Amino acid sequence: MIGARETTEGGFFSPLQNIISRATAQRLSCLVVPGPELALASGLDLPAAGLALAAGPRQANVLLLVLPLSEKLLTAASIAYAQMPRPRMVLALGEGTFSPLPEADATGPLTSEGLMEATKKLRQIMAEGIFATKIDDYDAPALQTRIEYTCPMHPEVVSDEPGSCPKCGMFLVPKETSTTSDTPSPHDHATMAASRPAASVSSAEFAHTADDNVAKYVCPMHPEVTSDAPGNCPKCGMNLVKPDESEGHGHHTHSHSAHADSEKTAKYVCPMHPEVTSNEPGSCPKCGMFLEEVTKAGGEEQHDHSSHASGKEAAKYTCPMHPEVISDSPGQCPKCGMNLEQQTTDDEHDGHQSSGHDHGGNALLDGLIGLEPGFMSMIEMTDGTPRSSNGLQMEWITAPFGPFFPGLPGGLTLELELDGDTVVEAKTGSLTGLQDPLKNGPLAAADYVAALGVQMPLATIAYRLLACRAIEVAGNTFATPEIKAIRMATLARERIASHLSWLSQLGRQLGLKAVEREAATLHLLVHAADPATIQALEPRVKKLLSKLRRTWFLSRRLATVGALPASAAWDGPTSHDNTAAGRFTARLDEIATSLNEIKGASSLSAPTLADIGTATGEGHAEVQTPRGLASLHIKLESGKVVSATLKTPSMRHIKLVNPLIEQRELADALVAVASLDLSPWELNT
Amino acid sequence: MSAVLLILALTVGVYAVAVLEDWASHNRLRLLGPVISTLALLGQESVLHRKNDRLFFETAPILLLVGALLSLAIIPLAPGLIVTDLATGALFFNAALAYVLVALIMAGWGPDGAYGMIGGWRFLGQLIAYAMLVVMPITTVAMRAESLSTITIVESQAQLWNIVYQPLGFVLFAIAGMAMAFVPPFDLPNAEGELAGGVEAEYTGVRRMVFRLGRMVLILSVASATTVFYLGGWLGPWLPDWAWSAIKILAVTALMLAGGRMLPRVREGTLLAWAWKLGIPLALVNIFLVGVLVLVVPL
Amino acid sequence: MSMELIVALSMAAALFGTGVYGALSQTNLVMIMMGIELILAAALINMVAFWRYLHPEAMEAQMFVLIVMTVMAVEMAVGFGVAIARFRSRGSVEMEEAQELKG
Amino acid sequence: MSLQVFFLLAFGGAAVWFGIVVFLTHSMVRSALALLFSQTAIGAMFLVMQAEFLGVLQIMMMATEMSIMAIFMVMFMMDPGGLGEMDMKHQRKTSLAAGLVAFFGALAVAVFADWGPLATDIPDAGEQVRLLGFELLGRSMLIFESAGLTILTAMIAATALAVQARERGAKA
Repeated sequence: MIGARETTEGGFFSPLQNIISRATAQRLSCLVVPGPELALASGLDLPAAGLALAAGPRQANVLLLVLPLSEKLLTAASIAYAQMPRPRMVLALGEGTFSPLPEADATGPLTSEGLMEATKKLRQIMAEGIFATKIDDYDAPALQTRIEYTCPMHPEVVSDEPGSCPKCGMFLVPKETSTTSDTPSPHDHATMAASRPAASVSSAEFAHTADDNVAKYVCPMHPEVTSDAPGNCPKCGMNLVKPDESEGHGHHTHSHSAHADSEKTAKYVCPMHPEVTSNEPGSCPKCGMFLEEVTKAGGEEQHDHSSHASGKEAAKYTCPMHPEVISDSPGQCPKCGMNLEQQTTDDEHDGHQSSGHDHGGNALLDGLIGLEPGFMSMIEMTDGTPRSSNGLQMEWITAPFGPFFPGLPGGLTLELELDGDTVVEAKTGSLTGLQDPLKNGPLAAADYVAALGVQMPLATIAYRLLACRAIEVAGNTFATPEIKAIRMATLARERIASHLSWLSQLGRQLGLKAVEREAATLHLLVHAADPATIQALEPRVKKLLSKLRRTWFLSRRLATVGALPASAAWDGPTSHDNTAAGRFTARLDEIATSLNEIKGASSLSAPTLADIGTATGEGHAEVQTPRGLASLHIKLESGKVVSATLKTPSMRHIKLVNPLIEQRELADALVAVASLDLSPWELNT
Repeated sequence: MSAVLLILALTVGVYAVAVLEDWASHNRLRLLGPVISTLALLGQESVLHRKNDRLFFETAPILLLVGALLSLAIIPLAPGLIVTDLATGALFFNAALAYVLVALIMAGWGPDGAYGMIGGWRFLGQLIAYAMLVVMPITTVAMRAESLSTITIVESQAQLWNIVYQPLGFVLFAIAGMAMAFVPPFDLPNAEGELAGGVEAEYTGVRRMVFRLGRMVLILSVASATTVFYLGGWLGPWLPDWAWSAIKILAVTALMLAGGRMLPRVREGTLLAWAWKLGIPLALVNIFLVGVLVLVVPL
Repeated sequence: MSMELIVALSMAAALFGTGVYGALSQTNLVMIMMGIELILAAALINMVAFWRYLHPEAMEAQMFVLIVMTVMAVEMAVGFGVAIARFRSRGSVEMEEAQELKG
Repeated sequence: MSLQVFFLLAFGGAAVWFGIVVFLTHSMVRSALALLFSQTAIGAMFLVMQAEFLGVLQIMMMATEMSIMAIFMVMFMMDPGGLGEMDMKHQRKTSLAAGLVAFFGALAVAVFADWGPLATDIPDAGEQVRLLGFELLGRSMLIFESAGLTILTAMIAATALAVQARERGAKA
């Protein structure tokens, strides 16, 4: 067994280990890839096989693969597998490869019997021993990590080496990133350079310049720290910078270069004793305060204390209450008697050498003087960062919800930017999705129908029907009314199954365990049943529906969530009430009406294409799938599909995610996303 | 002797709660379930998240367990069958369970995962909602008993159980107690569908077992407290004292666990709104009513 | 010999010293509040110790402890209120950046 | 050395140690929780000194109070998992000196003052609760009520301070 735990040969505990092995075999909990709804759609009865659904990889010991899977999903699955605690196993059902994952412990066909057999085998393997003397380590390309250093406050600062953040001086924190990450961070280049405060001087450059001048190395954060040799600042650990050299580095247009510029003409003054000036940084002999650097530009705002030290010619004094009162000398306002305040005529406020970094024109900071050098300003740190709706910047987290998140469709990635418990922004995507069946050239019409059906495992019948209709229109052949009736009834059955699966998912999300179970069971019974069976099941389905309608607090819980704007492109199940509650009741209603639609049908079967011969032409068709209106435009050439344009409801609906969940509480946001019933299979990857 | 009995009672009680919890979430009564689950967790690897606050991560499950166990110390199963009869018992119950919050915050913070952290902080919000509703009904119970000692509180109900004497307090306390033990629908910190396990998300193996154990003890403790404060503790005809205690405690546990699965999880904002706009005024009314009753109808 | 009392009082003294150091050395408003909490806690120990070892019959001492606990809670509430207001308007609760409050 | 002295030393030592940790650790959450455990140890000292009600009350109140402190720390400092290594101290020498002076001053008083004989006769816990109740609702009722009123005022004032400006109608 690949994922076994390590043990020593025939240890003292081996009888206990046997018992533990057998117990573990009784407690299989699985993480379904891509998601439980696909297992349901494939007719896998997990509870019957004794498999519990795990909340996340950490709680799973079986990775159940419903094949075939897209490459991206497999990559995500390999990460999930690595997170699973040992003993862990892979169970692959269906056909397809799953290369980054280890060899499957059990395989089988994608049927309930296949699952039963495979689970039995898993249990046997588990019971025989979850302990092995030699275990293999699992490795996958997605797990290769590279250590990066990033600033906890400024995530855009990324560096390959430890050091300090050039923006705030905090120590960079090691962070692991995947080497396979296909989206290199857009700010990589810029920040890499920036994160190495002028100190990224190569040793060659050192050799070249070292003897030119009396080299002084200064800490970019603590101007008072100077040294004759390169090294780290004793206060903050940053690399010391050679002031002159930093000029050469084009990237550091922020504080450092300004700093270096001023170095030449710099004077250092004590903020308390203007008469103390020095050409070098240091502390005041009178009071011990750090000398502050004064330049022409910066001197002016050091009003009360150091304004006399340098250029005050442009200074004006004005009354804070009466801006029209302007004077050349300090004094009182003739109107209100308040002390006049100095007005700087210079816009470049780079006078705060003490704090050593650029303020980006933060007016709040100007006027704060006497900050200790090296003091890390919170105002600066929070300046420019996004503001929360409540005005407080709590820890912002970006958390992935998906691709295998309980309560959301598997394969759908939802990356939420969270501000406390509030969603600020969402990024959605799909790890599985539309592939053009025609990418290898034209397909025979019947093959196209089959291919489209396979691509949409969550709504096979609807999309088969869509393809059939479009091709029939193109071929100018039409199905007989009987076939049409069967098709509609079959679509109705799929709608019931799809909505039941959605209900099960909603039950899982909201913690309604009974609903989750019952809806899943009914789905399994309905999804491939004949009309008579469905007729027999009708009371049970109706009972679930009325129970759901009566569940106290459920519709109230949903009513406040997911209100769509009137203009929204929503064409899924809907009622007069355009909230999650409305969509919920609409789905319940659709189940009830669909049950009636099936009543008249003689038999149900997946739509097959009428014979169109070698027709040529164009056809357009629309089908109301369980998730909304799908349309297909198709071009036929002598009986073969040469091009097709498919529009699925999820493509439109996914655009609603962001407006629905912004500034909502996390719990509400997830319910809102679930209420849209997105199918990742219908999305472009 | 009584020490042995108490440990035995605790073991049986926790086991029963575990069976009941399994029943509530899987709808199957598996008597051997907890044993098998425990063994399976023993065999599981205890994964340590790579970037963690290890001190918090390791301490949290233990703190949860210790807090819950301490709160059980003041629960009398029968006269004389109590760990310690503190003069401040009812207050001590609250003090010990306040550390559940600390444990959950530590558990959420420790592993440096988003789900856990949100879960931990959420429980702080939940505490703001339930804390007053736990303390204020206990106040009225103590008012009637004229004592904070749990033994005296049970004895004060000899003639009439508090559930009849102050039904409003009972309802408030039971709901707040469920929120305190974070059973559904108040399972905000470890919600499966919302946070993929929340504070429990990163725990595996033995640590997870301790965490689950702490949770079971916590549920048992809240159920026992409900019994002691409102259902007359060991009082009852025919059966021996301890049997009445056991029956009542398990019945309360079963009701709490079963009630939860009928309802969708409450969202935090709603919970706070209910607690402060409805719960606390009601609790104040309850204090006033019971105050009048105690003076007028000395029962 | 009043060993118990001296031990309790010296523990309180150590906490008091720690609190004073913290309240003076920290730049963050919340951390300063932590220092003040420690100072008040030291006062609490003293009060309980005096009650227990010198005047156990005087329940006013215990009542006084309750009042100090109230003060601690009030201090927290008001402190956080101020902190939130400052954070909203200035984006910082650092004392270094609150110099406009200087007279 | 009596048992009481031993436990006072043990819990007192823990309280002081955690109190120091508050200002040593770099993680905000650790700071707040260290303060919590310091306060808990103080509660335990109360229990050792047979003030049961106060001890339990202290232990209960501080758990909540300090957890709230932790969340505020995270809110204001955006603590990145305690890895920030931020330096948040100033006037180190002065503060250290002040702290030491305070400590030795208080210590000197504690050691050299003449405390007289220690009381041995303590009302038991139940009696204490009863007496405290009579004290609070009898002679000291006014003080007690004003404490309650103070805390109510503080709650309202803090909320008013914390409510956003636009809700007060003045969006500056």
